[in-house]
Amino acid sequence: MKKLLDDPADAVVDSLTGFGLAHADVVEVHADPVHVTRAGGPVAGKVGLVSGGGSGHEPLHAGFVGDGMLDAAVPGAVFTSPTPDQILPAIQAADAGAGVLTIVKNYTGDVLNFETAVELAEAEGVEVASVLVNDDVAVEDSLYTAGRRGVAGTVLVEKIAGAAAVRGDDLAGVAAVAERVVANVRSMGVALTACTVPHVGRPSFDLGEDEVEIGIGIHGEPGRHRVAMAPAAEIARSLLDPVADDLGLADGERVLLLVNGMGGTPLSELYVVYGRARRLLTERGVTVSRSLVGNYVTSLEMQGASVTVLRLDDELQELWDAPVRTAALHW
Amino acid sequence: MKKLLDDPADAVVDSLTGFGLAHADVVEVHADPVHVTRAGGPVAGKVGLVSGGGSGHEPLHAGFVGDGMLDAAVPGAVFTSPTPDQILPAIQAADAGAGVLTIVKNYTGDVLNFETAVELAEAEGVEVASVLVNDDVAVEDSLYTAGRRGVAGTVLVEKIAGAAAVRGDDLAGVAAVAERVVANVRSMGVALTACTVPHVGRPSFDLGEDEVEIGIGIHGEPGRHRVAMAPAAEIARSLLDPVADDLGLADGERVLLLVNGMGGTPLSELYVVYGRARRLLTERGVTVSRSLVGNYVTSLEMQGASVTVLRLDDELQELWDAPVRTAALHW
Amino acid sequence: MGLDVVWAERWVRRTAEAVAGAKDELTELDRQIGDGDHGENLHRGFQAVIAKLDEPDAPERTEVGDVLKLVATTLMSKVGGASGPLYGTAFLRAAKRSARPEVDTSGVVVLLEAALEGVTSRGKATPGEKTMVDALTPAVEAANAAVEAGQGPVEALRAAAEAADAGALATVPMVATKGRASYLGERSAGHEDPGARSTALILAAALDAALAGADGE
Amino acid sequence: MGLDVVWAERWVRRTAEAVAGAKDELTELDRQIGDGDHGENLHRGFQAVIAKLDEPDAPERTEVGDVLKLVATTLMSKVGGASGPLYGTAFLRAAKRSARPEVDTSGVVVLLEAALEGVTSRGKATPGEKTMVDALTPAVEAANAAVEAGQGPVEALRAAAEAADAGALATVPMVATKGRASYLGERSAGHEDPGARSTALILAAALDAALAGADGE
Ligand SMILES: Nc1ncnc2c1ncn2[C@@H]1O[C@H](COP(=O)(O)OP(=O)(O)O)[C@@H](O)[C@H]1O
Ligand SMILES: Nc1ncnc2c1ncn2[C@@H]1O[C@H](COP(=O)(O)OP(=O)(O)O)[C@@H](O)[C@H]1O
Ligand SMILES: [Mg+2]
Ligand SMILES: [Mg+2]
Ligand SMILES: [Mg+2]
Ligand SMILES: [Mg+2]
Repeated sequence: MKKLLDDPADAVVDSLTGFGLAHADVVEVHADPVHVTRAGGPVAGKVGLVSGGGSGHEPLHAGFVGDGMLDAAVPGAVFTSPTPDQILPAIQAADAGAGVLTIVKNYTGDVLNFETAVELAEAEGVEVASVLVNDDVAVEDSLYTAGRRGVAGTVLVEKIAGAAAVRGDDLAGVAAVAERVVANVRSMGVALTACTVPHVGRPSFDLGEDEVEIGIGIHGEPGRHRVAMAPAAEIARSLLDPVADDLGLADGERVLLLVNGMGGTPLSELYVVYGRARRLLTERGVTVSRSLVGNYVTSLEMQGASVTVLRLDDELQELWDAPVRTAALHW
Repeated sequence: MKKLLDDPADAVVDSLTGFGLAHADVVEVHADPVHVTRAGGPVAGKVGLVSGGGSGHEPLHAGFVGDGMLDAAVPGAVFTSPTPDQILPAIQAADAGAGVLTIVKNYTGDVLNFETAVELAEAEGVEVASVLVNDDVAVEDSLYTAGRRGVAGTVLVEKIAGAAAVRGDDLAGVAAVAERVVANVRSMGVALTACTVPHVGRPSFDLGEDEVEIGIGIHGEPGRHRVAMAPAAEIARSLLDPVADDLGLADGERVLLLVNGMGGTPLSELYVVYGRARRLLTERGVTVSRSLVGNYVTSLEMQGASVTVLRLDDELQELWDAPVRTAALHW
Repeated sequence: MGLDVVWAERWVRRTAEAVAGAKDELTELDRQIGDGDHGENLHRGFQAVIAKLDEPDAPERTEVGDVLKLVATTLMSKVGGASGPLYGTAFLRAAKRSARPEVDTSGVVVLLEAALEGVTSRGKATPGEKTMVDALTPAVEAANAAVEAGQGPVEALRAAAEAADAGALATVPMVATKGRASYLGERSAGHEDPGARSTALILAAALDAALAGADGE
Repeated sequence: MGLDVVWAERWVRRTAEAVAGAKDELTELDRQIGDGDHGENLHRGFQAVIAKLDEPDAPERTEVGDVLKLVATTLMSKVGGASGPLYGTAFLRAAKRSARPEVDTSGVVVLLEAALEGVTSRGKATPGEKTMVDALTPAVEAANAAVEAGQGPVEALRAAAEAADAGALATVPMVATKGRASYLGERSAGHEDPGARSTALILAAALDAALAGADGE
């Protein structure tokens, strides 16, 4: 394992320290317990937005703290949910009296730790609503699993709910917008290589020289099935088709297409996948009216990508277009 | 080799096609000969800016085409300079009558091909000035080499010269600003892994499991020397010290610090290096007043990073802060 | 001999040692069907517990529940992941039901039952879903049987520890339907569940601590 | 037998074949001390040259220079990298000095001298800097010597090709001070320069083409 780190045990804190210094105009990084808040504190009257989860998915979530998106983020250890004692102060810091929406990716650990923190926050008098992101169609039968996982669609939920909060929606309204994004977003990913958790020191799973893992999660956990390496057009199809089918996309619909890198794949390859996925949508009569291509919800240095489609309507598109000023999304 | 590509021979064009579709509001991608221009064409009265070079460094250069930065970019084959027949139409497209500045990274291939194209453009009546970027201090003795290479500092030259052109500087003025950036910017990089050129199919050099290559270029070429893997703090020092020394940075000076990823390194590690490099600058009494952390000038999927320091004054900082609207830099 | 505060503290320290020793094994199990952090998660948690235990000016702990509550709150605030709140709640419920200086045979059953109830109330897993519940459920049953057979608290712990170990082993062929391993579907079969294994370790440490006490150690 | 347009076209086709066959070897050399694209660059260029040569409605080529000019402009516009403009300029200058139906012995020297001059005027390299100049310079000298010894054009080409091959081999111990390999400093020693090797290939193809013509092939 070769990584640009000092003590692997300090990887998360060292990285956050650098992040805080580089983006002092946008965020404030707190050390004990670890959490990140928007520079300047909560906006009076605005619903606060908090998200969090295991580290290793950078820029998620801390990179999305700032005007128009999150008010606070809570990074856990690598691939490990943060703890309630971290989440609670983040919720409190995000509260400006209008209540707080927590955006939680659907993993047992995240759900349980956020649940506990929300109970504590409510006991302290903060009004809290929660939305669970579960966009990963690789998890087929939620009856026999912990339910679909939250993956790259999370960034779309955070952006659009953030814009709704800025628009002045109340807590129920922001939560409703977030739920509408969740209902209309689906993702699926592929891994070309595994990733290595710093303090583990060896890859999180074993993948042959000519294999890829389809339906990969974002925690270095293996996916749905393993297939032989294939051209980008084929891989794009095996990601896009289940996503579009699950959404039930119909001729004439309009979507946002996100091709997300897992951290170790060059941008140039992501654009190849984007081009292929877009063509498949066009063939279905679906218009891609908004796009995002890059490393937004990653798995350390994993090579691979995911395809996310969000069904758009005028309101969601407008909220997507609304200004945002964070370390990782900025317009 | 596992890459998200179809025919490796089409990698550059396939990727540019996706890029053009994803960013149709900002760029136009031309197929024959391959070049990228700003959507909407040249701005009347503004000096045009053109850069280019081998592909494999995405988002450089096409990702920096747009308002406030480049008017056109010319991507060659992977790690291979573009040809004069590509560069010429890019220069012509960028010309709005006020002349064109070409920004060329100092590699024999780029220099020779741009030279030829500029001759042809001048023969067609376009006024052209050129600036050579050579920020890589890893190349120690330019007497015995082709001279220092152009690496990550290029993005700073393109941003700041772009802002000068928007401000309304004439060709000589824009060129002078660009030269001032070149004179005040230095970089040095490290590779943890080599990268694989798609049509070659094997890594561009061999690096042991516990070695890193210091002073790496951005073309998969080996660097200055090979050392044992070390903690981030040590690696940051071996990159920052030669950069700061070469710039002759003095106590009380103000700089922009760019920590650039080589493509395969997670953002979290770049922030660790950023934090370490920044501390070293602080110890020298140097203030970091602007920062950029991310994958801007890459080497395919190489793992590694480079540290770039630009000495700032009020004017350069103002030009850096000026609005920019490209696929990869946006504020 | 009773299971008192000294036993409880010794249990916690033995657990911390056992987890430190088995960290790589647990992580490897989690690497196979999860995300490879279970060993590190628990190790981080129990190191924090030991640090709390060793705090010089901590208030005197007089009841077994005092020790278990310290474990609970520390695991909840330091572990994260799924196992943090699950073990945290388990120890919290167990603490509430052991607010006395010493635990007798039926107290062992009450304690374990409370722990199981804590895990299932949070995690909603039932036996056979390939989780820590598959180690804890047989442990409760075995302890119960020991009580009914009129055995002492140490024997009840021994029965529980052995049953938990067997329960953990029995997770190998199971197909997970809760937790991260569930995403693997059929591919989760053939591997032991890391949480079930760590539960077995914790109960083995409880027995060790009791035996060490009985030996006058 | 003279070196005419048929020879020139045959030279170009043989070069394309030789480059295709040596693509991996050239790339491997460039991988050692450059960026691993020299084989691909030249292959792309000469494939484009062949496509141009084969264009059905191309104007008739009557002079050796016509063929060399086609090579020059195609390499310049298709190769990129350092070798594109360098070989492009070399062929362009050579074309200008061979604007006639047939090249005689001294014409071979003039052609090679012009090529060398083209490379050095653009690339500013002198012998010993570990570049294609180290293959081309001895080739010019050897051809010159053949002329002075009163030999024919094929012998001049043979001398040039052999000298270029020896010149390429002689780059192995050199420390590069031009081109990408110069960044390696001392570490560039011990590897043959890819551009010098490709120059030797091109001149060997020129000889082959002439011999094939002499055999009436
Ligand atoms: N719903 C659940 N109920 C009971 N135990 C569970 C549940 N989900 C997960 N677990 C247990 O948690 C263990 C994994 O813990 P850990 O690796 O620390 O957390 P994470 O899965 O968040 O990385 C699993 O092996 C399983 O025994
Ligand atoms: N200044 C120069 N003069 C002469 N030849 C040069 C010069 N620079 C490079 N070369 C030749 O070019 C070859 C490399 O060509 P190529 O790999 O195609 O281009 P690039 O270096 O741009 O990747 C070198 O092996 C060397 O022979
Ligand atoms: Mg985890
Ligand atoms: Mg090259
Ligand atoms: Mg785990
Ligand atoms: Mg090369």
